[in-house]
Amino acid sequence: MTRFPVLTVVAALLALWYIAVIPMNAQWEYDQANRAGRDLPFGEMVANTMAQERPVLPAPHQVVVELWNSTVVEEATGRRGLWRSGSLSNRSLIYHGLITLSATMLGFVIGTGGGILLAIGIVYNKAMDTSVMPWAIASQTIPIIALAPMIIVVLNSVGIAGLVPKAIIAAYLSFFPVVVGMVKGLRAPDAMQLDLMKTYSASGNDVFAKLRLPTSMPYLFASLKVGIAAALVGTIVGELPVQEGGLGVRLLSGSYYGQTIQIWAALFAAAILAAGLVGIVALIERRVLKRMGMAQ
Amino acid sequence: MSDVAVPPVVIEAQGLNLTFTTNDGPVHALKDINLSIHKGEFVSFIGPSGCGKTTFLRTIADLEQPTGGTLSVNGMSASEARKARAYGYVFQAAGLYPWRTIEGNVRLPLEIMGFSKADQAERAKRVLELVELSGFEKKFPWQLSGGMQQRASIARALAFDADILLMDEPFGALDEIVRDRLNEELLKLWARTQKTIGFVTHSIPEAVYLSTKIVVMSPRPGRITDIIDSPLPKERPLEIRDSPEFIAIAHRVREGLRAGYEEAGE
Amino acid sequence: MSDVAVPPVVIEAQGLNLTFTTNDGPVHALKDINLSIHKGEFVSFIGPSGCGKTTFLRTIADLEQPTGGTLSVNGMSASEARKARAYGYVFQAAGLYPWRTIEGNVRLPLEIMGFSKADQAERAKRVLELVELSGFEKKFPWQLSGGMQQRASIARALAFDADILLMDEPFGALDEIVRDRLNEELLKLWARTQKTIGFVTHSIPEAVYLSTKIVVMSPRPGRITDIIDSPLPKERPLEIRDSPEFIAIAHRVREGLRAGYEEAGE
Amino acid sequence: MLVAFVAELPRKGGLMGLIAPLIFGATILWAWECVVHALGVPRVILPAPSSIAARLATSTDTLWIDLVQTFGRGALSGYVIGCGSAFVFALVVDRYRFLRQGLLPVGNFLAALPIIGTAPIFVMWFGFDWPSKAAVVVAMVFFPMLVNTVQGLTATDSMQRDLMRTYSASWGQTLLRLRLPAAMPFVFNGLKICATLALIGAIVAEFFGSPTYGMGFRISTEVGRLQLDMVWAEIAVAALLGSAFYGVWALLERRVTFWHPSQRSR
Amino acid sequence: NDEVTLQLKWVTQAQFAGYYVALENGYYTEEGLDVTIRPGGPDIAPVQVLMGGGADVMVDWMPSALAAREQGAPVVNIAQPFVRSGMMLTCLAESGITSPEDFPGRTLGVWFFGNEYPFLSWMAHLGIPTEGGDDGVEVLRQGFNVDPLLQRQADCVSTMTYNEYWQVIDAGITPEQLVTFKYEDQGVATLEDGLYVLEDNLNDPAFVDRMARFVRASMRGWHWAEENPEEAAMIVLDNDETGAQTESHQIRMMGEVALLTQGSTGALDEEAYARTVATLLGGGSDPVITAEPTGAFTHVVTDAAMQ
Ligand SMILES: Nc1ncnc2c1ncn2[C@@H]1O[C@H](COP(=O)(O)OP(=O)(O)OP(=O)(O)O)[C@@H](O)[C@H]1O
Ligand SMILES: Nc1ncnc2c1ncn2[C@@H]1O[C@H](COP(=O)(O)OP(=O)(O)OP(=O)(O)O)[C@@H](O)[C@H]1O
Ligand SMILES: Cc1ncc(C[n+]2csc(CCO)c2C)c(N)n1
Ligand SMILES: [Mg+2]
Ligand SMILES: [Mg+2]
Repeated sequence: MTRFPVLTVVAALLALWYIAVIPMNAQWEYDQANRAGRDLPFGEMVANTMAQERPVLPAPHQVVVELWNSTVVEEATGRRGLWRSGSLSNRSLIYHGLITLSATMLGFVIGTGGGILLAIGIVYNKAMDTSVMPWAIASQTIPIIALAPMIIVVLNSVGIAGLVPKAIIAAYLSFFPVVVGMVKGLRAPDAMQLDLMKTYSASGNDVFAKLRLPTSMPYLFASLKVGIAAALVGTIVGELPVQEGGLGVRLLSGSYYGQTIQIWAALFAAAILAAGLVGIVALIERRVLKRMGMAQ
Repeated sequence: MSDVAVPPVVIEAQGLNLTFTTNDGPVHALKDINLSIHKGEFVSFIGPSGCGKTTFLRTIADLEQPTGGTLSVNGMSASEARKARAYGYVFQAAGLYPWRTIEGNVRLPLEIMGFSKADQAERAKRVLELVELSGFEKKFPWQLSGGMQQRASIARALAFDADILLMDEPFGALDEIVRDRLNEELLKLWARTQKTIGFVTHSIPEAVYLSTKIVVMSPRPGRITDIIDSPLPKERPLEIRDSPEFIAIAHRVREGLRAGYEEAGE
Repeated sequence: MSDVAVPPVVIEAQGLNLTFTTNDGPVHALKDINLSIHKGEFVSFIGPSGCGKTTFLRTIADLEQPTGGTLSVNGMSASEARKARAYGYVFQAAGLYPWRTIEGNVRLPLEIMGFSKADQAERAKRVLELVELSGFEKKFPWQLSGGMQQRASIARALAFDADILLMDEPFGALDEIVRDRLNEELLKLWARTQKTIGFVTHSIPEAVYLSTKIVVMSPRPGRITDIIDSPLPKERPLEIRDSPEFIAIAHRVREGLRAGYEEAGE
Repeated sequence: MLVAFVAELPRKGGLMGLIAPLIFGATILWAWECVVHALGVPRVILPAPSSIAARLATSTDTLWIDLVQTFGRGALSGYVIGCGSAFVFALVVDRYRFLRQGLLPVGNFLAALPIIGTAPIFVMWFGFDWPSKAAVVVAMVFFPMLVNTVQGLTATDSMQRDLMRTYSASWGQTLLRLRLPAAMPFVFNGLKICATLALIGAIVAEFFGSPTYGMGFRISTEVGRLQLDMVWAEIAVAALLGSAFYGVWALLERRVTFWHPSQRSR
Repeated sequence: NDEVTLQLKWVTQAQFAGYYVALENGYYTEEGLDVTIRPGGPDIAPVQVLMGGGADVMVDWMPSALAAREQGAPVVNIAQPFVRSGMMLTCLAESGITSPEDFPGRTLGVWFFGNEYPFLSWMAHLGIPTEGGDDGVEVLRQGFNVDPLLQRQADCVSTMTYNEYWQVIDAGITPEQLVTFKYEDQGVATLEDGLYVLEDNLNDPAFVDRMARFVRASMRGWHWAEENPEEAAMIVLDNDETGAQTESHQIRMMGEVALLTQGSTGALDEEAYARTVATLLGGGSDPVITAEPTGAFTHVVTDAAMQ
């Protein structure tokens, strides 16, 4: 037990979840029994709450089954699955996950690049330092989900459609942590480290490449981890209004049709994707920092 | 002191003043400093905490701007001398870049100054040998003890053969035994290369053992209270510390220090 | 040495061993330490960096757990002694809490130990006077120089009158003059209060000047190479440092240190 | 972890620090106005700042009703509940190592969950009025706050903790006198991040069902009615409100964590 | 080939089957058109897309189109494939509601985003305030599903005959347990799903010609879809990028939609238009439109299409 804290906690959460399923879904069962004019024994009620088609709270195994069905099973046996049609099925979360992933990556790259450039501007330019940062913060207080449809309409009208509008929203959310982290990182060298460069009368480029950039690496990676998760959120927000596939669409279309299980499956798919992306960044971080001698 | 042909003046400060403006009002860190340092001299700065030793060294290296008086280095301004890469500076703490190996750290100034790859490797090897760090080239700073790090930072300052070596309490963090050994090494190096060295220390024996000139400073405002030209010979075995001349100089330094304290009224 | 009625043993280590397990394998920080410290003794620990001085002090204070041997303090285990609040500990760095004023920092242990408000104020005032920090009560740590911070941390350890005072290089950051003065103060305090003091230092003169017993240690593995009982009288003016006894003890300590080094083969 | 370092209002110096961003903002608004007029952008696509301002002035009643609903009821209550429970939970998690090891990775996983996806679920669970909005806000702010607080509670260095150990201070005393003060910079970081998230969360939740008022309701309804100036007026209010809410915490932070190096002038 | 972009009002579903059929069956190509169909979605305002130049023609409901026109977005109806309204209010029988007189004091779910106009007009006709209170109704902004009814957060919710109603049924509630009020039956029906373009474009004969071909092919698509509901539903499914629609639901939807389009030539019925306008104008103190619109529809396109 105590050897595997994470497993124990997960098991406890699952147990809680299962227990919560019963009261959350019970009302519906009693209503139905009422409407049918019959009694509902407790045992049957409990069993039923675990197997509703449109539960208020689906049981964990229902979500797992849905995840399995809408990935492996759909691709293997679906009419448009990989097996029969040779291409990924638009009913599978793999297909939608890939759409989301590609927009996320594009947005992440744009956001990170922009964030780094902005950070360099802030660190090297006094005017930018004093004027840009409050606006960067203010920008994050704008409810982007409210703007997303308009951004998409406007971009569509100038002929930009598909991946790019979503990626732009993703970039909008991911640039901020990168700016904050990089500004901190580029300012991380202490006075002595900077003075050392001065005694060498090193050029600005040397100071940047040999001092500021290396010191900013741990900060950069920490922000990349936040940034990539934010990019995923941005992509999903961007996908909600454009019904062209992606996990965001699955979230919402599940909601249109009251298919709670589908919402939960899409939600978990998104969380798994997020955790995977953050994990990959963490892996790269460990490698890079190790090579730089900054980890252990 | 030196009998024939006085070597040329390398560092010349006249009426040097430096006042920091802080929230709590101005701090007069250097007041009316007059000092000439000749080529090949080994000058120690000693004085209580906050008397301006570091500030003076930093001013020479153009890391601080004096607010009054003149300072010339090799006949130029400190800033020009810095741009001509005249200084090797060893900071109070080792200050190695943690993402570079020991060798990478020693190569840093060489890369910046545009030495060839081969030259870099050759010089790094030579100075690391000098500070007895051969075999640790590929280690990262945190894999070394504090004393080894400090030696690496000395190697870094030596690598590009600046004429003027400025060292701010380089041995402060070391224990007595290691310190003695590094003191001997430093003296040998100095004798061999004829560099001009400015050296800050808290330790009276260290100052006396190493220097041809000892500058005693006193705080609030930071100023020079005594300049002692050492009569000790260039060759200095460790045992010289028991000689009466040594003890006499040490005594004079201690008296100078104490006077500074009493005057400042702390 | 002491002729009549040997005071009781306060700290007793027998066959003490401590091994740290690290990624690179075990580090044998303390090996077979046997030592008795009597009530009212002033014991200095000296030895090269990494020889286990800090570790030993921390073990006494129950901040590290020995992996072998026995350690008793006042006849109890170290842990019981800690819970009985037997220790005042001064760390190598000042370690003041930056969100408390100097007075607040000194009051910290008093609050924890449940002293009354009036008692707290009175004690804080007294110990701050002792370390010459009157007038700085309301300042925050970062507004003081390193030396002042160190003194505040000493005041903090003195405030609650623990029987045993453990000090890990408390004067490392100070210059010689201030150090001399604090050494004198510490001796006076010790003479007045009859506390038992464990004191880590890098400085041979300091160790000899302060102690009734000097423990010389040597690294890899950390062990005791020499225990020197000092014949110096309890009254020690600063000039005692020029006396032949003093120089003789210093010599013995230095030889002990050097032997440790050579043996460790560095 | 991740979110910990986000959000650092620049330490602005006096008036200049306020004027520069204002000029910057004014420039952007001016450019926007020019573009809209020069290109003849249809009003239903992008209104000019002037017409947004006019709408702001004439629709204060509606804007106020929406603000009370979304910020006052949804965002604030969610913020208080979310941050408050996360803080308490952090204390519990911190108390038990097992929970810390088990819950934090799970927490990090859940924090990566795109919370907007939970909005339709919460609306289904908690109904249309503000409780479902508060629930979304709780879900959004809980993990950033938890992670920051837990990290903050471990932000003490080992020496500070050892000091408490030598006093044999209880868990509560250590928490109150050491770990909470030390955690404050992290706690405020969390509070600041959550301040920007709270309003956004409440607005997002209104997109999935709401009464017929509220900022999110207004925004999405007025887009359908092509009243884009009203939409932008709401967005402007949201941005101002969000920034002000953030600013309040930043100010408080400056007062509470005055001692932290990042809060002292740099 | 001439390019045409069509912006739908909502996501890909059988509600728009005619256009997808025309696309898949090559009717558009036969007319020399290269048609792109853009699905809509929540918070996508078709008028905005049209104004921004993102589409040439859109599907919209007449109330929101007329409201937009009054707002200065000059959209014009060029064809009207839907001749009947599919809108209704669906209530749980157990709530005790049997007629509109029972509404006061109840909570009703309504779609907003420009779709609230028919409801508001209806309530205005009934003289029921929509700000809550004892003699008014409590209005919820309902999301895109019927959960509020199933969770009993609302007594009634808005449904379309072809979509949401069946979601209620699928959720396990029988038709007997429901009471429905069709806008058609209440005499407040407004025209839904018409085709709209920007007024300026109609001055261009080439554009009118393009639209004529587009409407002709679309109506061909609609007629085919009415006759082959199952195949039409499959075509819709094939065009659904999201993969969220199910076969059975779309086939059923196609059947219901066919009831609404049946008999349409594509030309706007001026009587129905007048009725819609009257309904919208008669909104009491806060009518949807304040003045009789002029030039809000044209027959030029359908005339050209039907030659
Ligand atoms: N950047 C600065 N801004 C303001 N005051 C400064 C600054 N640097 C140094 N000072 C002040 O100038 C005085 C001299 O400082 P300096 O560092 O030169 O002393 P020092 O002799 O090197 O002391 P130490 O032996 O402690 O290193 C001190 O009072 C110090 O507080
Ligand atoms: N927590 C720890 N984990 C692993 N090794 C440790 C730990 N603490 C100390 N050591 C090792 O134990 C040995 C003794 O360390 P200690 O700090 O006691 O030395 P010291 O004599 O106080 O040295 P210094 O004079 O540098 O303070 C060293 O080799 C050190 O690297
Ligand atoms: C944002 C938004 N909300 C509601 C509707 C109303 N609506 C009109 S058609 C339709 C689909 C019917 O199956 C629905 C829900 C909309 N168009 N857009
Ligand atoms: Mg200094
Ligand atoms: Mg130590």
